[in-house]
Amino acid sequence: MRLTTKTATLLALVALIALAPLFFPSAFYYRVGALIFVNGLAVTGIVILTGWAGQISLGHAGFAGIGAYACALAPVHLGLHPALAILLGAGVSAVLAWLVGRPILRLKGYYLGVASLGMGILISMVLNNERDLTRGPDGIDVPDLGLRAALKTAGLDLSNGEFWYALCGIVLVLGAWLALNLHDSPTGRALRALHGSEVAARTVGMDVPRLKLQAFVISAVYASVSGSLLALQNRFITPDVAGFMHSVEMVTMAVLGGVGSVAGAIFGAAVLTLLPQMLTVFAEYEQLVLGLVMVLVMIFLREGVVPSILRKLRGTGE
Amino acid sequence: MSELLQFLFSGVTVGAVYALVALGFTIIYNASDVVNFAQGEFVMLGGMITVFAHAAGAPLPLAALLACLGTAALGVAMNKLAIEPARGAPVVSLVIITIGASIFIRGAAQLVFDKQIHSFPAFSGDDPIRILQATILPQSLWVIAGAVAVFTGLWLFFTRTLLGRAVLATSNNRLAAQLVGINTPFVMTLSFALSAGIGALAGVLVTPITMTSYDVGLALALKGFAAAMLGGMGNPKGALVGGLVLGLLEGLTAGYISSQYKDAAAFLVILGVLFFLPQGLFGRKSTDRV
Amino acid sequence: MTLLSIEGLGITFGGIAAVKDVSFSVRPGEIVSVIGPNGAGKTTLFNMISGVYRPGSGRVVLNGEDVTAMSPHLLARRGMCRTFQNLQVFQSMTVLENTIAGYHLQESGPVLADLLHLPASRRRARAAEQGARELLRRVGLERAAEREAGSLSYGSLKRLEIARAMALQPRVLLLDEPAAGCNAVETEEIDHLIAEIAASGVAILLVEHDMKMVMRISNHIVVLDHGEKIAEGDPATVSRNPAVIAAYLGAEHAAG
Amino acid sequence: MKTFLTTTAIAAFALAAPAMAEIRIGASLSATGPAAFLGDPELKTLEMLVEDQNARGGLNGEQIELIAYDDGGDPNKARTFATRLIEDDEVVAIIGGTTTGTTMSILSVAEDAEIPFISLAGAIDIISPVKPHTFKTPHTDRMACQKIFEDMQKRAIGKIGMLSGTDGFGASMQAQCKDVAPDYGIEIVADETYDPKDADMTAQLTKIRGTAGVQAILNPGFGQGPSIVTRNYRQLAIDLPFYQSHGVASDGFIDLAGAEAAEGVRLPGTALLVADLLAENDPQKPVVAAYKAMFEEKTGTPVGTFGGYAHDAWLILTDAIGRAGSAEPAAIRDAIEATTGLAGTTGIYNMTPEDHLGLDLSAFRLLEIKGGKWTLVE
Repeated sequence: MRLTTKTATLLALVALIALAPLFFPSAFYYRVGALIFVNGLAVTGIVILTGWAGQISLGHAGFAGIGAYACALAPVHLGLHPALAILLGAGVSAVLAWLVGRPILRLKGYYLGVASLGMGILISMVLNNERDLTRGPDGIDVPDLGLRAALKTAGLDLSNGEFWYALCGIVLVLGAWLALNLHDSPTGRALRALHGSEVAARTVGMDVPRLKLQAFVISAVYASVSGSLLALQNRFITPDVAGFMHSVEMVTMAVLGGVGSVAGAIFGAAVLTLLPQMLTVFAEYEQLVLGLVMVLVMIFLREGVVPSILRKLRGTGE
Repeated sequence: MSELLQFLFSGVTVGAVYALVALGFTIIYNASDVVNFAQGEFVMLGGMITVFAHAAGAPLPLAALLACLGTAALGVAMNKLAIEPARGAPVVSLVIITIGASIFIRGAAQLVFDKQIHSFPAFSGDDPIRILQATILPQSLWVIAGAVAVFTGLWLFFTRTLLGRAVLATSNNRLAAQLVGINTPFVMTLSFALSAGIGALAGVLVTPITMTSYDVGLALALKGFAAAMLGGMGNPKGALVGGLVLGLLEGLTAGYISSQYKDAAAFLVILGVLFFLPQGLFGRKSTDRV
Repeated sequence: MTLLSIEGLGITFGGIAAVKDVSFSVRPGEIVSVIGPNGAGKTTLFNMISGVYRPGSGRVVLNGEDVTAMSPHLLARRGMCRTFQNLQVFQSMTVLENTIAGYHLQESGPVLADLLHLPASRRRARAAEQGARELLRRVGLERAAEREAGSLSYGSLKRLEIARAMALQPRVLLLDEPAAGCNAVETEEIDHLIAEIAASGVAILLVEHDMKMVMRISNHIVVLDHGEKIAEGDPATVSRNPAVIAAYLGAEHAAG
Repeated sequence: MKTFLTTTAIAAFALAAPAMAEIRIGASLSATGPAAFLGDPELKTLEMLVEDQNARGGLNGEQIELIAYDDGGDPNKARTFATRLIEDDEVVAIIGGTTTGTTMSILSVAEDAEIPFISLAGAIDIISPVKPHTFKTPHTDRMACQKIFEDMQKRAIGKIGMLSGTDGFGASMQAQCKDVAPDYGIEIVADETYDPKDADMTAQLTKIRGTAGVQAILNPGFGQGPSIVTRNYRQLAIDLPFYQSHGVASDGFIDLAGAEAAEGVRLPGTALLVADLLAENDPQKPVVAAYKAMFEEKTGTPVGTFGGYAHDAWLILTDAIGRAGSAEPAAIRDAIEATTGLAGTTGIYNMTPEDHLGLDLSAFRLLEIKGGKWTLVE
């Protein structure tokens, strides 16, 4: 039963990613797909932190910023291959999350929210202000990953759009697989348990601060890799990637789709990535409609789109 | 010495702006445990409605009154149309609703008004008041007075009036509040009206200093939220002190250390305070009952 | 031989002593009940012993080690576990998962192994699941294993909490009103369960309002009133103690 | 309302029928978000000019279709819209990138697809080094610094304090000014910043005033920040010469700062602000007057430098398409590069393969606010 939830989610994801290009009206949709996957990856991290462990963060874009700027800076300053820069960014994010998480995860609810917000703002401020290193708010070029050229010499010639669609899709499936593994593992169970009742979790021997910290670090790595992929794909990055709005966007995607489930969160990422593209027909009314959609979804599907609909499909018999 | 005084004046001016925004958060939070991220839009509306009513010929005081009442009505509408239908939803869903509402209001404002930056004349002119070689604008005094007045009003409301206690009771336990006969839907409506009205008043008072445009809400909400959390969410005293502390920190850091990292200093202090006082400076202490 | 000893434990809230200088001890296989009128400080005492509150004075000694104010998860490692008066189940998890959570100390391992779904992680999880299913059978919840815990009846949740606590294979089990809110049949089931656990050598400390149950299963009773221990002894002795009778009567008068 | 309808109609039309015998021109502008102050007039200008051009029979006998997206100032969105414009809408040229960040995001997409791209952002990095398909209309911020420092040199000012916004515009100009200051024998002795949303800058100004030797203050920034700085300047009664940047070159700045506080402020601006003061034989006079009249009639708001950038981008593009006699991207690109002596609102453009901006310092006019009005310093 639980096994099928995991395999069903993964199979559906793989099928969607593999088959969707058959229906693309133009090459532009590869770009949209790749963005959905990048956002989906970050949001999967939010599911682990917020959906399962019950801890909110309003500063996770900071980690995306670290991942992104690692790819911009490490190849230039450290001579690192961009692929290794992704790992470096993830490592730096993990260490930072571990250091910052220890004191701030003692806080609860909104207090944790404001503390993580402060952390995110500090990171984006450094990216904005340390011009000599980051080139400031106007942004910085990111080197080419080089993988596409390598594939070409190996006989696989993909367009830029196709390449990033495929790569981000693969990474998302990998990220979802890891997260779904975690869900039914001892650690995942413990995270969900401490969300349910912290005091009970402690009495059955769970080291609550350590577990929260693990969730925080793991989700930071997800955000960081997502930031790296965005930077490498865009070949250019600005400190906006670490901004408050990006953090809020991550949480909104997760909650809208259903923060408790990986499938829901990825769906939320897809909706909020697609929506602005579809709403362009509304021109000046775009913001209005976007806000309206968010409010209506939360009123009528309050647990998020996917869990609410699943519950309705199963019926309320229980 | 005169420099220090000027930095303090600068800090108090900014701090009073933050305090006014922070105070707006307290009522809705107290009634529903929801931090209303659309609070900044209320502030924006206060300024923008006043600007456009004034431009349309209304005298400034009337325009300001219209702005406060109009925004309060909008707050009520927001509660009726967006918050009340979602009653019982998880708090995080409610917070997303307030974020959605703020995007909606901002989107509407850019259509109804425009995307330009606006201001209106200061209430008592622009001639600075000189104190020991430092200066402060009369409008800053208006903002400070406004913050203190709203604080006093809220403090009296929550401690001295039956209605204010009903608001607190509703937040503590909605069901119990209903059982003892508190009309909780009315309390929620009132909370939104008051919060929105206070937000709009903040907008009216600060616009001659900060100017306004359809998108000023977010930045103000962010600082106001931080100030409220620093002081302890839900406590008017916390909002006032939190706002002033935040402003003074920014002013003094800009003056003595680095203007580039003044916001960083403010957030570092918030992190430090929360490390020792996890509920903020004046927050209620909560213990898990098991 | 004493397994758990409480030595002069006390705590004050806002200047008022909620619990004052309480001492007693529990031996393996023994059922010790703490009784007293409402507000006597029983749950507060439990919260101090189980590390939820930090005591203002006194010591808690477990198996010869001073464990005063030790964090609950460390107490769990030392073999102490508890249930809660106002139910602390993991509502959105299934009944089975709730019970498996009790095996946390045995099943938890490196988080990386969990993420990668390594055989070691699966083996640990499978062992825990087998144990949990066995425990659910013992408490009679095996048929509800896949249901969301939030959908269970009150009595079932009480048993679920006990099953979860038993999963730790504790040496000391603290039960806070395990029969509260249960009907007669459920109470009797829980009654049997507790006796069975004690018979296996676990020391049990019990807070309970159901006097019949307390008198029936306890080896030793500690009576609290206004935070102080007013009597102690076997059920027969305690039930004849005039101070105890006065305390209960007084409480009933006050309540009536 | 009318603009909404036309945009909707155009956008809906674009979705329904993607291949029409029209010239399709794309735009990605920051009509909302932190740079809406710039992007909004830019979008309005383009919509107005397209309508006007089509009313006059279009270009080379073909109607023009403008497909404009609002990137909200988000570089990531801008890149997505650029991809959409090229892959989905199949435009022949792109105007836009209100900010340097969004421009740099669009730039690589346009270059890859070999679509001519005219940016409306300031940073010098956009066109230096030259990229084959990328052009821009605004002066670089470096030129603004040079224009200001030239004037300071004339007034024998050697030591200045800077107070810059931390947004892209302010930060970039801050860096450029620090870079070129030594060329003019100017030393920056105080260097402070403010956040664009800050409410009070007296602390920074007090610090600058207290720095020994400061002879003038320069404030690069846009939006409400410079207005607040100007008011604070008066509040503190600082009597040093005060320079603003071209970021505030619009009538709105004088209104917001107040004529009294803005008195004596100098800044490098374009001919647009002093349309009435231009000499009759000034080659920019007709184009400036025409745009000013048209924009103000259409929108009811005063023209600003930024709408002018969009106007000039449009002018360069349509001029190039006209000369090329073709709407093929490669032909358009070549024609843009061959632009000579084209008078826009910002200056006279002379593009070359080495210069994809085509303006020199003479295009900047040093303005001073006197009695609530823009005046020419020269």
